[in-house]
Amino acid sequence: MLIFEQSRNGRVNTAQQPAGTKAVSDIPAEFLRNDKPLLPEVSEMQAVRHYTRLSTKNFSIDTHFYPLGSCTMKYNPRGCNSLSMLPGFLNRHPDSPVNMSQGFLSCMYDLQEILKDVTGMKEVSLSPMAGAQGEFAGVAMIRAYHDAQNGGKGDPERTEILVPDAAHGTNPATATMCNFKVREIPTNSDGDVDIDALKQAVGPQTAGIMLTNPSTLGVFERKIKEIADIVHKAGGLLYYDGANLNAILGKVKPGDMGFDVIHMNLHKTFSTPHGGGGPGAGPVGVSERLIPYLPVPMVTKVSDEYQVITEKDNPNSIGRLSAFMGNAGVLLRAYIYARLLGRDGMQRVAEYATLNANYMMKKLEAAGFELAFPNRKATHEFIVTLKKQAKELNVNAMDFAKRLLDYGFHAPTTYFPLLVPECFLIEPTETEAQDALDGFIEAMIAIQKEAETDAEKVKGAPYTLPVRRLDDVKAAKELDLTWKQQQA
Amino acid sequence: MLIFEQSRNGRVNTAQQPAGTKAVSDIPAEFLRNDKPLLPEVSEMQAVRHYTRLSTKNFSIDTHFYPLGSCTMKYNPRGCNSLSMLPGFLNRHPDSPVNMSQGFLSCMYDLQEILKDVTGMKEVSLSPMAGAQGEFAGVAMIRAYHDAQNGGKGDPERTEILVPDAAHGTNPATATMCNFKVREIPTNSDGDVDIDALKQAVGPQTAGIMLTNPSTLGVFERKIKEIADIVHKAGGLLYYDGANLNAILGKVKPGDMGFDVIHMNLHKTFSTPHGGGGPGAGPVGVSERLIPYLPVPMVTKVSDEYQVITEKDNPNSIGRLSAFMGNAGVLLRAYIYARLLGRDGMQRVAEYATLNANYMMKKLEAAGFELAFPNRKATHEFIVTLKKQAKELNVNAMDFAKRLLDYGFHAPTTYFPLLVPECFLIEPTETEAQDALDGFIEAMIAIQKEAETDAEKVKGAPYTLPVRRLDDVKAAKELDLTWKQQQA
Amino acid sequence: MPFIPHTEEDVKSMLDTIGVDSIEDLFDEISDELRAEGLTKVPEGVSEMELSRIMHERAQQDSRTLCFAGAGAYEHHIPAAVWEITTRGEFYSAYTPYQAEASQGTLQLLYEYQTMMASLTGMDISNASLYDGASALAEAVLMAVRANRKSKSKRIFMPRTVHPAYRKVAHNIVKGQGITLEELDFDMDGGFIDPESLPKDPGDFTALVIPQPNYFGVLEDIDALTNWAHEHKALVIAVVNPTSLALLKAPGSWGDKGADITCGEGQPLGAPLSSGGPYFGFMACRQAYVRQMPGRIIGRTVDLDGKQGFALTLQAREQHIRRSKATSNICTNQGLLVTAATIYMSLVGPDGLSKVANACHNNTVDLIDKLEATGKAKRLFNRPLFHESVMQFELPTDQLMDAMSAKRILPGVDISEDYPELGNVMLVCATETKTDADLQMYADLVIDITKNS
Amino acid sequence: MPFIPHTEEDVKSMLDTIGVDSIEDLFDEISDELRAEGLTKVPEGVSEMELSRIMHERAQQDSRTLCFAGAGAYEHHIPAAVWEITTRGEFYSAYTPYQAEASQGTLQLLYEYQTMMASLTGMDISNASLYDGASALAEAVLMAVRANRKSKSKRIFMPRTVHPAYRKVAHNIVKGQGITLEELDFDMDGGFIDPESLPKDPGDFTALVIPQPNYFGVLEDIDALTNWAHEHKALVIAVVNPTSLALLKAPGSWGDKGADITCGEGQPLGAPLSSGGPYFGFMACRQAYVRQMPGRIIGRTVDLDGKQGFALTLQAREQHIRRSKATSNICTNQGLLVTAATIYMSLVGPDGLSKVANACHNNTVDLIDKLEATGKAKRLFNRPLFHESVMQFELPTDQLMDAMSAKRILPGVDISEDYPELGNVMLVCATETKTDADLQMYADLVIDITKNS
Ligand SMILES: Cc1ncc(COP(=O)(O)O)c(C=O)c1O
Ligand SMILES: Cc1ncc(COP(=O)(O)O)c(C=O)c1O
Repeated sequence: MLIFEQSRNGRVNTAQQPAGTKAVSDIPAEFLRNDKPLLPEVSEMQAVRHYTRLSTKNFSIDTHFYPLGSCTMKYNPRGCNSLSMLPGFLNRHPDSPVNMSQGFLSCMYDLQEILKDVTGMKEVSLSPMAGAQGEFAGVAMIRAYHDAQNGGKGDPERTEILVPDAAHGTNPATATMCNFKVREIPTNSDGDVDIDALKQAVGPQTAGIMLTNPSTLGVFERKIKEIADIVHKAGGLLYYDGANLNAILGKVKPGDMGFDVIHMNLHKTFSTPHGGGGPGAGPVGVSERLIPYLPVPMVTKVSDEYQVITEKDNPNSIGRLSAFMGNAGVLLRAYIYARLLGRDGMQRVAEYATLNANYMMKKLEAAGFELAFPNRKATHEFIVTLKKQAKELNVNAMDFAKRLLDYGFHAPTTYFPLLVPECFLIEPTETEAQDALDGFIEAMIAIQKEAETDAEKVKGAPYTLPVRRLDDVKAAKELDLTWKQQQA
Repeated sequence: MLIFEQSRNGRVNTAQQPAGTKAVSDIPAEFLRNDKPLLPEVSEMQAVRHYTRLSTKNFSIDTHFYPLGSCTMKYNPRGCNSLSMLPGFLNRHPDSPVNMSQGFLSCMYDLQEILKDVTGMKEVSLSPMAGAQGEFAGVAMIRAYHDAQNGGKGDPERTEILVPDAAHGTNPATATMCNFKVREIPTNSDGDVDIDALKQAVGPQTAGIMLTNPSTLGVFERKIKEIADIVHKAGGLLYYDGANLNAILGKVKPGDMGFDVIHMNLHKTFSTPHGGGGPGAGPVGVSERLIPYLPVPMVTKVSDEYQVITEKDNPNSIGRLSAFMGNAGVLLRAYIYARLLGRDGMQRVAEYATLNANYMMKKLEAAGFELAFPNRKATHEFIVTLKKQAKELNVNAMDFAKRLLDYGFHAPTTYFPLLVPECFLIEPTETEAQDALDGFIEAMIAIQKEAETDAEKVKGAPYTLPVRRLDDVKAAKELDLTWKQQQA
Repeated sequence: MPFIPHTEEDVKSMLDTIGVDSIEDLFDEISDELRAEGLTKVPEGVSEMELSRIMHERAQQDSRTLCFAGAGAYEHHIPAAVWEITTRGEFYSAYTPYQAEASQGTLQLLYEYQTMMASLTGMDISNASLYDGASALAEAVLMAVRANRKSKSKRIFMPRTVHPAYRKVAHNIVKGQGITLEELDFDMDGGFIDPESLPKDPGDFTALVIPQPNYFGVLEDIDALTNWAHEHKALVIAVVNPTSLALLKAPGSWGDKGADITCGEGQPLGAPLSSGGPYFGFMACRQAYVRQMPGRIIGRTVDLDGKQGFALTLQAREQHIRRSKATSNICTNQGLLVTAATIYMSLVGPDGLSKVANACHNNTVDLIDKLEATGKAKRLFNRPLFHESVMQFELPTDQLMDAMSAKRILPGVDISEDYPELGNVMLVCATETKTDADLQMYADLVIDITKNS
Repeated sequence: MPFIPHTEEDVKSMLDTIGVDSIEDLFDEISDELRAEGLTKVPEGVSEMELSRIMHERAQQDSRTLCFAGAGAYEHHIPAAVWEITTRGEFYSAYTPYQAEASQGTLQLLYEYQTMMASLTGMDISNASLYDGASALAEAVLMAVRANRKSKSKRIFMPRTVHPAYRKVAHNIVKGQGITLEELDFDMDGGFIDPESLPKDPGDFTALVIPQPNYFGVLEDIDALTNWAHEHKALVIAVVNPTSLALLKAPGSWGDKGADITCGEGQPLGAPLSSGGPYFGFMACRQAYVRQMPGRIIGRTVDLDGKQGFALTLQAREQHIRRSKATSNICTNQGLLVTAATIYMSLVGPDGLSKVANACHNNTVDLIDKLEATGKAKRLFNRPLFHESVMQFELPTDQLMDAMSAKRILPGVDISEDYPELGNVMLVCATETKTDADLQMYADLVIDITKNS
């Protein structure tokens, strides 16, 4: 039942209204609204009950193993939530002067320092509000860099960004937003970038390349140094998409691989909650030459006082990308998480995420599942391809995914990266225990048996969730995007 | 799966341990433990996931209509929780001196004043930790009062407490704890106390009578003044069991009915949460003559400073019943609730609780259900008897109760009061909307149909819960009260 | 180990299964030269207890303030239920609802949110959130360029009464695509875009941005502005405060045809001030432009049994399908804030939101009166306003700010850097959270401070 | 209307259904003379927003303290997860699990709790909670009288080293039933019950209460005391601190046969100090006494399909079945606190609880050393202790208390009223939450205050 269907005209929840409010008298009628907006008229209990019950219709980390590849669905420590929601943090207005802000600013400053250390970059700006905005900032900096070449005359020929075919959709989409052309570079059969193709692709038109390493194929790009050389020699810059940083946290620093600019997804590697879709945070880090272009605001420390750096201080900055300082509350959570882990804990993240992935990979392989890259080590994730099942049993990756839900497991990422057919990108993360991994593997084996003996059962899944399989085609064709009163 | 079954030897959750702890060196070995207690060894995420999932196996007010008669399962405002858990309240040590306690003590003082007003009693002590402890305090005060009669020589003949047969089990159990004999008074067919029987029962042995009004039969005791006269004339005192205060909050004051002592269940009338069984709070209020006996501590105000009254100040007190000040956090929640309601809101509680109950009663009657007291108005609750169904269809109150769960409703109180056969004591409370009441009634009608056409279906319920009907007999016969390692 | 459940035995058995000797062996595809030396600036890990103490101390430093600042971030009462439910693990720790069947909670909530926002803005449809108000405006500009196919100029008229940070962000985001934001200046008496001042012959332009209320709190002449834009075949992008919409005309009703795209900052709907984020940007538009909309959109559909259910829809607009041709690069959005906003709107209802809007406005008007009564401050603009006002003080604003902030009072936002022509001014706001005593204290302090300076 | 969902139309239609004209008519069975005139001392209702401000101000008055008090209520770190999960609506707003099938969450949790407490105390079984430690001791005394059928005297030996409030509560609750609590005095050097001092020929008695650690923090000679009681056919009631049990010998292992009943205050397991409550009393005992146990007990059983499930069991002991013959009148207990405790114990685990116990103890020993080093204070008793100690100060304790509390430091609990013979003493405790700097500050202040007085 929708909340609107519980609404009754004239029901008011006085405990949540300011008392004794007079109607405004000084705004002329021409500016005023004269219909009642369609907000629910329910009691506090009805709202609480409705949204409490809705919440239970979700899978989540707090309730289920959620091995969604490339998304790093790991435990979000509850302490990060409660400490970031202390009243002093929640009530600080973004325009508070520095003398009312030292607590918050000190956390931001410390976080910048931590992220510099972890990434091996020279300077960090925290402001981008998600990975994709971090990418935007990064590519905008690449553009700003090229525009500043030749004594400020710029390098207008550099119109292309290279992107491996395994890249996340945000990479080409970002390049487009920054008005670059996108050229795809193929992947070889071992999951590495095809170096010959890269060599052919680079040239004076190359502004840069966007790479994830480990790539979204679940393998580490071994020729990264060579790639860096090729691109740098051609005058391009290297962008590191940090979505998979969890795999190498504290073990390998992107700065050491030759990257010029990097974004991090704090909602992945630094375990801020995914919140049913967001918010995230996508800080960017840069090498020396890109420092002037970093987005503002940033935080600096001047003789024991924390201060904010703005456009005034950094005139070459690509500027601000949010009204204030980005997703400050998310940054606080990441800072708290980083402090809880500490330097040793960070390295362990990479180690145990990798251990879990390789363990699952080996066990699934032993159970007869086909790996996309059987000759490679897994990083923090790996790919199983179900193309044999699709062909021979007519049970595809989507069917497996839906059936897994019945077994109490969230499905891995399906059909991404696009180049692997019937693909399952599986990322267990370091916070899952061996039992959970084993449970998932057993479910996969059980579904495989079902697929062999009763394919229809798998194709009809799920059966035990609040709804059965949904009709996406109808959703897109007969658009129903808002509830209408008369439907009641 | 039990939490122990997820435990692995040697797993430690370091984020929740004090760092760098040295083993103690100054306690001799003879005092030390040398086995490891059976606490789970799980990660923080495993614990969070386990208990989050367990929680979803409960019905609760926040998820379901829960018309448990005599329990007043109404909405527990979330604001009461968050404001009572402000750090200043949570961190106050119970032995803090008054100069570090004015905030907390002022709330307690104000709550005492509010409860005095609401009950019409002369003085209130907040300390009892639940209704039953309030009863204990009340009956102990009755004893103390009689013991003080005759110039301190006491009235040792007064050995009996009268209790209507509809009384809650805690009433007779309490009388016993205070070393009184319990004599039951029958109820007449209209649900009132049988006055003739009462007259015969009272005498010089009567210490007092314990009454709920409205009674647990869901009707208001109309002859309450006459009862008070009879008992008072016999030298006994009147105890008011305030479990049903919700029905008359702000409309009728127990003090005006002639009661000498009363307890309130703040977890009912004042909507503090039931918490899966507790905590509650059972403040007691008294008429003039019992003031000296009130349990300590209490809070008083001396020229703008709030102070604590202890045994020293009140030497005739029955003393303290808890180590500190009772369930302080529950008292805070009740105070917050009282402030949110205010004086008008309190009266509305009684009005709308009564409206809801009478509405349900009429509709169920119209649907063919038999009322226990068809000639009476409902108070905040009422009784349906399913004896016809039990006899004719072999479907009893328990079967209806279990089947209701499948329909998404918590069952009403069943088989209490004991004197009504196959009894459903239904208390909707004022916080439920008409739709919820209608939904429940429709479910009852549907189950009735099922009972008529497919009795086995009803008798086999529930079907949609985490477990089907449980074997209580086995539970009591083959006691399994703790998990044992080897069962793993 | 914090948050890692493995025992030594587990590790051993897992390594055996993999067939390697040590965890280090799993990294052997990474050349040695790339292996980090270790972390030096990351502090040693601490327990939750130790960190709790540190964070309490830091939070304490910024706390116990009385806030009269608005300027795009408003302190409203947030019912306790909002965040108690929003932070339930099932909302808090879920991801984007890719597996619709396992995400009906989030999906239904978002569908309800879309309905509420569409109605509040008077638009046909709403998306499921963007990052914040400023970036939402940038996306709205990009969307307008896609949607107004007839216009080729990529010129957007951008009043200077739009939040300065929004203008900057919009510029920073759209400039790469050859879009120009042309400023419209405001009337110095009214603090609004005087319709009379609009170019009579503006040439081809793609869209006009209209803020309501504008950055100064002043109400724009929305009907005239909207009609002007539509007469010139340009689209209208409304930038609005959602609280105000309980009181003010919805963009869908502006002028003769209504605005085409509405966007804004969702923060007032249940998000705490929180140093500026996370908030959420909202965006709503006419049905005709739905395929140009950036961000997630949820649709209602049916399952195999014909039962109602909800799913992400029109994904072909999005980066994970359309890649370099997507309507936006946005992926992660601000879902949790939308969860809070939806619960907030359900708890306050239409009546409550209207009361909040009225109370904020009345408080601000009272504050203006009290400040003017001091003789040390005056209201700058003479036009009707909503819940915020530019005040001119006798004292230099930096002096006022220093003296007030030393008393933990934030007297407003100093906007003289962005609008030097206005002189010594402060943007001041008193929401429904302020009492008469608070307002009086502010006024009294202004007298004191001015005297003692 | 706060928390009432009825619209005027609803009311009308409901009254129609009932067949009365007004809500007042529903009260017509109540005679007019009983109808209240109205409420006069109850304030007018306020909104959550207004009340929030009031409560914040009041809470603020008592906040930011540094606490060195114990004496039955201990400040421990509570992992954030504990109360975030405990206050989930499904735990928070459910009632006693009468409908087992609809309460498996609470019931399984309680079964797990019983297992943990039984193991921690070394007993066979545990109930699902009593009100608090003091009333649990009273119930233990009543239970001992029921359980020890051979003893007719109803005499209980109660050391004066038991918490004074516990002794008072036990007395107040059991005295009606003709039970006498006979005090045993303590050794002035050791602060413990010297086994040598026990009556050689005590006569018939029902039980001996043994606190460990005792109120002074001192460790009792549990083995000797236990054996002495058993030799005289009396039962042993242990009163213990649950944190200490991670370190100290479990009551089940005391002496040759172990204690018979164990009870105590559960607060250290995840309950905040919270002015003294809600906490919870725990009680565990040997299997043989299970039918004498007060309070709820959960058992594991199976459902119709043979699947494991949990239910209240042995209800025939309880008031709702047995009425005047019940083992206790308790009905509502402290379920939510047990929920918190169970989650707490799962989060810290056996290793964590042991670390907490060790850290508290070490901190207290450090504090004692630092205080003694000032020369202005000395430790009173010479026996081994656990995490708490009686300190004798040069200054009168009330002076110390005033001076320290003015600085928001609670230096301990002044116990001179309950133990006048000990002189100028304070019971002092430093849990794992205290840092070295905190301890040093305490010591430094003692020097300062003593000097300046
Ligand atoms: C490889 C990769 N790059 C970029 C992104 C985009 O990050 P965000 O969703 O935070 O915008 C993602 C997110 O899923 C990703 O997996
Ligand atoms: C009528 C009645 N009296 C007394 C009690 C006992 O109150 P408590 O459970 O708070 O001890 C109850 C509780 O259910 C009750 O319904």
